[in-house]
Amino acid sequence: MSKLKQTQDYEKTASFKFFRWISGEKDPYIGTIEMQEQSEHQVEDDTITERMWEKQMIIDEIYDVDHNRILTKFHKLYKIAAVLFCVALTFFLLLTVSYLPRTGNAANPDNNEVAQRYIESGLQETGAVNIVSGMILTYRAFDTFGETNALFIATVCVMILLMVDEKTLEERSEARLNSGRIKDDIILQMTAKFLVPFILIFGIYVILNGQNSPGGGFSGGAILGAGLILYANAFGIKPTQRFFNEKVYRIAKVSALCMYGCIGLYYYTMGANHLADHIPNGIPGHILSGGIILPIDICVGLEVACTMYAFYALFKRGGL
Amino acid sequence: MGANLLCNYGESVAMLLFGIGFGNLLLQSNLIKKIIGLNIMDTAIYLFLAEKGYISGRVAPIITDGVQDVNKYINPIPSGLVLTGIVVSVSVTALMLSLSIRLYRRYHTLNLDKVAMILKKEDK
Amino acid sequence: MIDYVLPIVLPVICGVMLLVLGVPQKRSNLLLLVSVAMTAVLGIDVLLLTKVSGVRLNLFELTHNVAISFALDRIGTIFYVLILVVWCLVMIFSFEYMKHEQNEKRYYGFFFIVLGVLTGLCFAGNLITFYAFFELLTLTSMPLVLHNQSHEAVMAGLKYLFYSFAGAYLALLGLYFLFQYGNTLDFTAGGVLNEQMAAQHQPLLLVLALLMILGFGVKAGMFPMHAWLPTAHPVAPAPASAFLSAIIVKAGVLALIRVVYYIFGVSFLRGTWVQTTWMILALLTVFMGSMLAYREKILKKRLAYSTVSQVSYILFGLSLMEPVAFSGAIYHVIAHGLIKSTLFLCAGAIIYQTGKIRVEELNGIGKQMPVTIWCYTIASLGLIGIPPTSGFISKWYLASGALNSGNPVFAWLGPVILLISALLTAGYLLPITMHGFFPGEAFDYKAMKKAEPCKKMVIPLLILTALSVISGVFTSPLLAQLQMIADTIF
Amino acid sequence: MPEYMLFIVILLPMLTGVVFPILPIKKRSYRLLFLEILVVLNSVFVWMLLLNRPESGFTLAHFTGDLTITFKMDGMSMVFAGLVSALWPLATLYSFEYMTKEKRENMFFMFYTVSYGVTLGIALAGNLLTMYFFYELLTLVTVPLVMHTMTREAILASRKYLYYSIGGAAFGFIGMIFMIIYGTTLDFALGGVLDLVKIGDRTNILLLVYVMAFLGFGVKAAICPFSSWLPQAGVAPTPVTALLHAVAVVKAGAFAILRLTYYCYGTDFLRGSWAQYVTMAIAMFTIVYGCSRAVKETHLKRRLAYSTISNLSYIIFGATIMTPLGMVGALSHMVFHAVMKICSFFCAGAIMHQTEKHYVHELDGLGKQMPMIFGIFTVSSLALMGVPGLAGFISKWNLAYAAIESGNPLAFGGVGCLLISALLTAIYMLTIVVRGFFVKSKVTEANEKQDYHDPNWMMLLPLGIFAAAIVLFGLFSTPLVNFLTDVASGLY
Amino acid sequence: MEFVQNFPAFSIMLCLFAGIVSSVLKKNAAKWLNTILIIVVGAMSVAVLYYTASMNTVYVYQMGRFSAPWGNELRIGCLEAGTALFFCIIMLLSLLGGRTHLEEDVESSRHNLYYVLINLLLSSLLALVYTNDLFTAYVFVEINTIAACGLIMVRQNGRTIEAAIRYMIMSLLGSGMLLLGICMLYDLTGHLLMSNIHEQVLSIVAEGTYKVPLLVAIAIISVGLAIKSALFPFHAWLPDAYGYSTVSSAAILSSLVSKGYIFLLIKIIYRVLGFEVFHDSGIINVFFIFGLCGMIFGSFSAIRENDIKRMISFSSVAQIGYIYMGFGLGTKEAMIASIYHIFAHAVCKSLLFIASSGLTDVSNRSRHFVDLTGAAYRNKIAGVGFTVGALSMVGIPLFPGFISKLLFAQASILNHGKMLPALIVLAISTILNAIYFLKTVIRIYTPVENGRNLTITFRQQRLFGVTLLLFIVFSLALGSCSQPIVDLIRQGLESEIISSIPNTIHQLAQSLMI
Repeated sequence: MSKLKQTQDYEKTASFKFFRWISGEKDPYIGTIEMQEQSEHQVEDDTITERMWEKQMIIDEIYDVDHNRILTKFHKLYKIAAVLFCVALTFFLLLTVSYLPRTGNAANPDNNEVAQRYIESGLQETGAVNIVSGMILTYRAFDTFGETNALFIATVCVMILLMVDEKTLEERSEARLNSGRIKDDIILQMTAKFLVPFILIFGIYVILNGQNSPGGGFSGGAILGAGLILYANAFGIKPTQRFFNEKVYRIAKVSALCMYGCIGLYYYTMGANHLADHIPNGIPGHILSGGIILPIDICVGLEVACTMYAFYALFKRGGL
Repeated sequence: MGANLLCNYGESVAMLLFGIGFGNLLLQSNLIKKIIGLNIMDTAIYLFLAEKGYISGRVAPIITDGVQDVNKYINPIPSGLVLTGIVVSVSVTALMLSLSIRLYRRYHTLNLDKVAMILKKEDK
Repeated sequence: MIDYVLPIVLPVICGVMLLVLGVPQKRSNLLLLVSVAMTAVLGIDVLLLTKVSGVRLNLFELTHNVAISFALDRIGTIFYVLILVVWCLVMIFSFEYMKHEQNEKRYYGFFFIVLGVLTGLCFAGNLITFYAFFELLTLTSMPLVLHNQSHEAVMAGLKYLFYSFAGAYLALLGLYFLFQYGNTLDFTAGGVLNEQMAAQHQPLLLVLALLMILGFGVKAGMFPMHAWLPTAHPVAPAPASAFLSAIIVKAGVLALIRVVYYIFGVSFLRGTWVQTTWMILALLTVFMGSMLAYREKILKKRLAYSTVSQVSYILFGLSLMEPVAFSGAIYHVIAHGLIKSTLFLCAGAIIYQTGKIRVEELNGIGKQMPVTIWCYTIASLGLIGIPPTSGFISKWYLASGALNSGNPVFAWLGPVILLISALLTAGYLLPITMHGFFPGEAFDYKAMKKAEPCKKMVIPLLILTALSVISGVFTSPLLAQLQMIADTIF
Repeated sequence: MPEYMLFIVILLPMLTGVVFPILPIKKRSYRLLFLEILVVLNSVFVWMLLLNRPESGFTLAHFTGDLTITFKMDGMSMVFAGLVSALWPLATLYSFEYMTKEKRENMFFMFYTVSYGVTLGIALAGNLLTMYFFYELLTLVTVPLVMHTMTREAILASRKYLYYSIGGAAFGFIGMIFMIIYGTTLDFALGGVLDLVKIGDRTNILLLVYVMAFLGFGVKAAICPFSSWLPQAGVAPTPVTALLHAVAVVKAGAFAILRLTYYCYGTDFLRGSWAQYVTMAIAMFTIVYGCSRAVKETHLKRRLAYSTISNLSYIIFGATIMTPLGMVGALSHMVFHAVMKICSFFCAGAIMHQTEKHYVHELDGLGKQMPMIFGIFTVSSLALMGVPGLAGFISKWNLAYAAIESGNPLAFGGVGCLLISALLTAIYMLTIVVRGFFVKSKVTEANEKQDYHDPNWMMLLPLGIFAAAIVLFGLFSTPLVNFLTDVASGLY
Repeated sequence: MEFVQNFPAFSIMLCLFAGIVSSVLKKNAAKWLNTILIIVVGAMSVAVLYYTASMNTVYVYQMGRFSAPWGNELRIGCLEAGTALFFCIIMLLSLLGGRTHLEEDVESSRHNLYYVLINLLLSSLLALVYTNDLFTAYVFVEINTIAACGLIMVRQNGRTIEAAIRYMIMSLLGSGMLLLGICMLYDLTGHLLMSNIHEQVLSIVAEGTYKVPLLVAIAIISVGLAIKSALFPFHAWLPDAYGYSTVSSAAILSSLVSKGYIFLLIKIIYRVLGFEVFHDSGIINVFFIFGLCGMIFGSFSAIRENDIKRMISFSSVAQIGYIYMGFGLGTKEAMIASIYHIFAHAVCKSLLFIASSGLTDVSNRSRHFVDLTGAAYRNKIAGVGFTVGALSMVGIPLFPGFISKLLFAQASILNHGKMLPALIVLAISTILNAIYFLKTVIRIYTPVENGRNLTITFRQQRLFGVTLLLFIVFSLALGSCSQPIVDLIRQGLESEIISSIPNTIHQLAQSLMI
């Protein structure tokens, strides 16, 4: 058959190979192991370049924000998931509501001995006519101290964020004056002159009557703060700083909080160790009554007022 | 669904509000709107608490003419909780607002997605 | 102890000495040294051979029940004598021949070592010892193959190495199992298989038997793995290739004898499909080898192919498992040993003198070197099987053995193929003689000059030729020996 | 010997290693002398321990619960500790010469000596937790050795080594946890400590976990899917490759598998289960895989590393036979392969050290110039092939004997794998030998003939000792094998 | 009533006082005040710990004259005391370690405010640990959140502002849900004190009324706290927040703040709902799955990161996944493992943050791996610290990470259903940890030729070095002698589970009424 075929393609045929093997000319060895020199071991470099390239690809994909298909897709997905989550949440909450005890039903589990005791013996135990403030300032005084601190720490954070040092502060106020955006608004000033005293007095009243009537430290403090803010709005910062500058602010705040803390600590320890605390409850209904409630209310009022005003001042011009 | 969905319409509304606020907080890309959503959420919870505290036909827990009868006053505890909650949310809101002021000063936008993109560009 | 160990160790020591020591650079001194060592070795061997007793010697244990033990029986003796004869003659021949090869020292050294290993092979008393020497044989004979370090020589050497090792490991597999299923591994006529084990695992054992036959068959150039032989033998220096295809191939034969007749036992194998397969393979090889040789143009390679076919004669004889055929096979071992070494040495002489390797160049060679070609002719006649040479006797016995083996097919198929192959043998050997002596008109006699090789080369040739004839004429003592062996194993 | 010596021999090398860099001695030779003396001293201690070994264990510390760090010397500990302590001083001696051409040898010797202690810790561990502890530690102390040259390739290799080992250990960890829960105790006891009552019907889970742990520990023993770290780790200096990645580390993996199989789960529980078949199949495949990769590989050390892969799986194959004989086979191959492979690696190292040649096709004709090295290399490669009369034959014999004796059909196939790999071993080892001795070197013909020569005694002495050991073990292995048989039958 | 028992209340109040006072102090004064405060509080916690552990008691401390269920209460056991002590130590070390960076990152006029934040944070953590009242817990959670936000944005660049906003948004979502859940619980039970709620919950479950609301309440509370402690799907805010804030903030945030929430969650699980109730609700499966996902996902994103700090932050995600997986396994052993892991992770993570800061210092402030090459040679102690932390994260024996891995695995085996996934994920995440941490270790120990970067020796940074040493010693101690700690945790949990507080409280109440 080799006649018919060309030699080279005859050499390709299986029969030829078989014959070579039979006649022992086929060498399984030549060229298969390392009789011809082989190239050096290069796989490392390839993998390295490979990996580098991939990493570059990844980085590009991530940081190519302008037309990044994946990012946009992710945003869509995120939105859909969020909507679904919200809907599901609402649904479950409504479901829950439908299983909750009826509103306004006196037999609900939350109208239990606790509320009963607050109402029935609250007056004797705290001397507060306003059961709520009695509750939050004596029964659950620790929570209230905590929330006062929350307020405090919030102001601290705001100060960290917005407080600017004196020099820039001056410049800013100068700039604002020259720009003349604040012109003396006569109406505002008159009303303020007329209103502010009443507001302050009312705030003080609310604070002092916290144990007898609706209100208390927080609401009263808010009113005081509102008064201060109104004044500052009307007459600008400078006049305000005459009686309420950073120094005063610090002193008032810190002293108020410290006093609150001291009272609280004293109260807790005494109570915890079953020792009699020598704070008279007074006659319910009088100003000087309610044991620790009154002083705490005052502290809280100061604190809240300072905070309110501080928020305003910081937001407005980054300094008191 | 249980029986009380309609009797507790107050709570239901509260929950709807909560959902709305939650959604705002999640979905709005504008920071201020997020904060508003946050406030809606908190308010919803106060509403819920208030509803929980209410007992039909009773008055606020301030002892008038010395009557200390359980059946006269509503449950004082939720009111106290609401008070606390309000204060906390005030502080948080203030913090968020100041943060957004700083963010705006830094990037001149309140849109968080834009901010994220700007940051990524900075990285690159 | 001494009479077993010394013949093995002494040549090895000589060889190692030759390899390691910085022996004289001058060639004559080297030859002197070698010849002295050779005579010493031969003397001692012969001396010990006379007084060797068939007792078994357990030298030491490699590990549990794996002993190195020696025992020399008749068949071993026959092989041993053959080896000694051929070895020393080939050595003498190569004194002259190796002039035009470098690195003689290594050549002689390994030649000695190979002798030692072969001795161990013949003395081996159990299969493990035998296997050990078998592997050593492969390792130590490889340097002879790749002696001239040309690329194809190295290739051929490696090929030889790996084929042999593949075979050896096939055998080793069987060895592992036999260690488990046999009573012992000592060679005992009639087999060592443990009866009920054998009964249980008969199929497994048969497969193993086939594997071992194939494995050891590699050395004997049996069909599936014969391919190393035509590659390895031609590239070696002529004396080396003579020794390779005369003796070292026979190591495989010895191995097969040991395995089949002394480990498995005839009674276990006879009539099984293993035997049939083996026969088929053997016959196939016979036919194929001669065909290949017939179409081969290079002389040494042609001789190598003929080795393939001739050794398979022996294997066929063995595979019949029948006394007459057995003695025929052993006889053919001797005959082929002598004849094939003669032929290769002739080829070597031709190459050495004229440098011609291809057959068609050899016109009128008989005029140039008549003695050599006469030896060649006689040897070829022997290989073809013309009386009165030894080849005739062996083939006769083989054929008759085949005929009176009860086997329906091979009883006639065997002889027929042997006949055809004999014709082919004539076809590929005799043309050299014819063209050598009768070059025809084209041949110009003036250019021709005498190129008879020197004594050192001619004498071994003559001796070998004479031996092959003699062994064909005076057959009775040898046949008696073979008869005795056959009685023990059948 | 008192029990605390068990801990001393572990601590001493660690301290030595830590002290070595801050040693006040300036002169190199003195420093090395100091190091060598301490290492030899430690080995002497170990051998004293072997000769009269403390019966009871030594508890060092308590982890949570009843998990303790305990050292005990039982049969396997004796084998491994003896092996390691015999090889280490020689390897150290060798590395003195080798490191003359490397930088930062203080760090090298520090970690090298520390890992001696850690390996002994693995050997002498009395319970699974201790072994796991030292197992992890071994990874950590050997990583700096792998990345010693600080080339990028070395760093990549060490990373890979690290990931593989830690990951493997993580899976071994699972096995340990199961022993804590389902075993009566964590201490090693021949025949296993499983509490069959606790297991109840969860046998399959337990087998699955066994396979996981097998694979996990097998990572260090370079079984097939997880073997690619070993050839890469060959970038380390040769003493490291030879001693750690041919003996200590990889053998630690095999050792751990043996412990897990014979001393924790127990062969009675595993034998005949699907887990045995799976593991054995993995081992068999690795045997063939490693060899065939070695045939393809042309870098000398990497080729040896591949051959290590396949030889380690011999050991594991012996372990998966799960009969006492199988353990004998595994242990004997552990010992013998250690000697053979460290010998061949040191030869390769010597060649690289003398000639800067790394690839097989550069070795043509070097055998003439450094006959000693190549002669010893020939011995070791013949032994690796399993030529009778050399050590390799014995261990293979034991393995095959055990496999056939177990009557497990898959094990029969395993014997076949052994032989295939033996053939391939012949191919890839003898090629080197033939090249060294019989092939004419093209280089030397082409340009002027550099004269290389055998290295000095510091390298030759260990090599000679190893070669002698190979031959000796090959010829007279009976006492050792008897000892191993006793170990496997729980006499120690 | 021994005097010791007052210490928890004292410590909380002290922290608040210190915070208030520091707002008007100068920088250094505030610093020293803070340091002293932390030490004092730690000493107090030691005393309390000794007391409770030796007496093996759990006692209730009523804040004020009115006992439960009318007034606030603290509830102190050895676990709480131990946790408080631990928090103090970590906080002190983190502050010391990060002090130099604080000088640079925060402008000096705000330092005292920073310490205000720190003090209040500590107080809120203590309150979270000690309190026995859900609503107090909520208030202090808010303080905690605000303080954490402050810690993030105190270093004022755009990054941190943005991170703070993200953090605030997520955690406000969380606290909103928490508050809602608390309100619902109150509505169902009529109590705010944990022990009373527990009683009521048990009775509710017994009666079978209010199944759905109870379940939803549990779900909302858990999800809220999970969001705040950055469980896997809600971790988007974490890497920026931790990665870009100043070092000590990062350390404190990662090791304390999130842990405070988790601790609160544990309290709720054990004392408000009762372990069985929690276990029966399907929440634990959710925790389990999210925990596993977190373990894997966190590690993967850490591998992809090439900024060292962000990498460490992502690994926090993974570690928190471990903790939640422990919850999800729902056995007591798993819970112990989780608590132990809280400790272990806290130590190692803060160690890692501080060490990495040391490394970046010597790589001219670049946090990319490429520049970190060889940093361990330029700043040795930092390199060693980082290595120790990394090894512990990978879970090498002798380090705390190993012990927690061990505990987790042991616990997971006892839970037949979740055993295999837990174990396999444990193993895989070990590998992943190994990949990114040890890669970094190798990187920092790879010598680099050009010596352009400055080198810092131990002398130039005594404080830093000593802190790192302390950290290392601490973590080694935690890892090597973990037995007492585990015993402590178990004792604490046991006493929590079997303690019959309500009766005692009622007796107290009776005694007070009369």
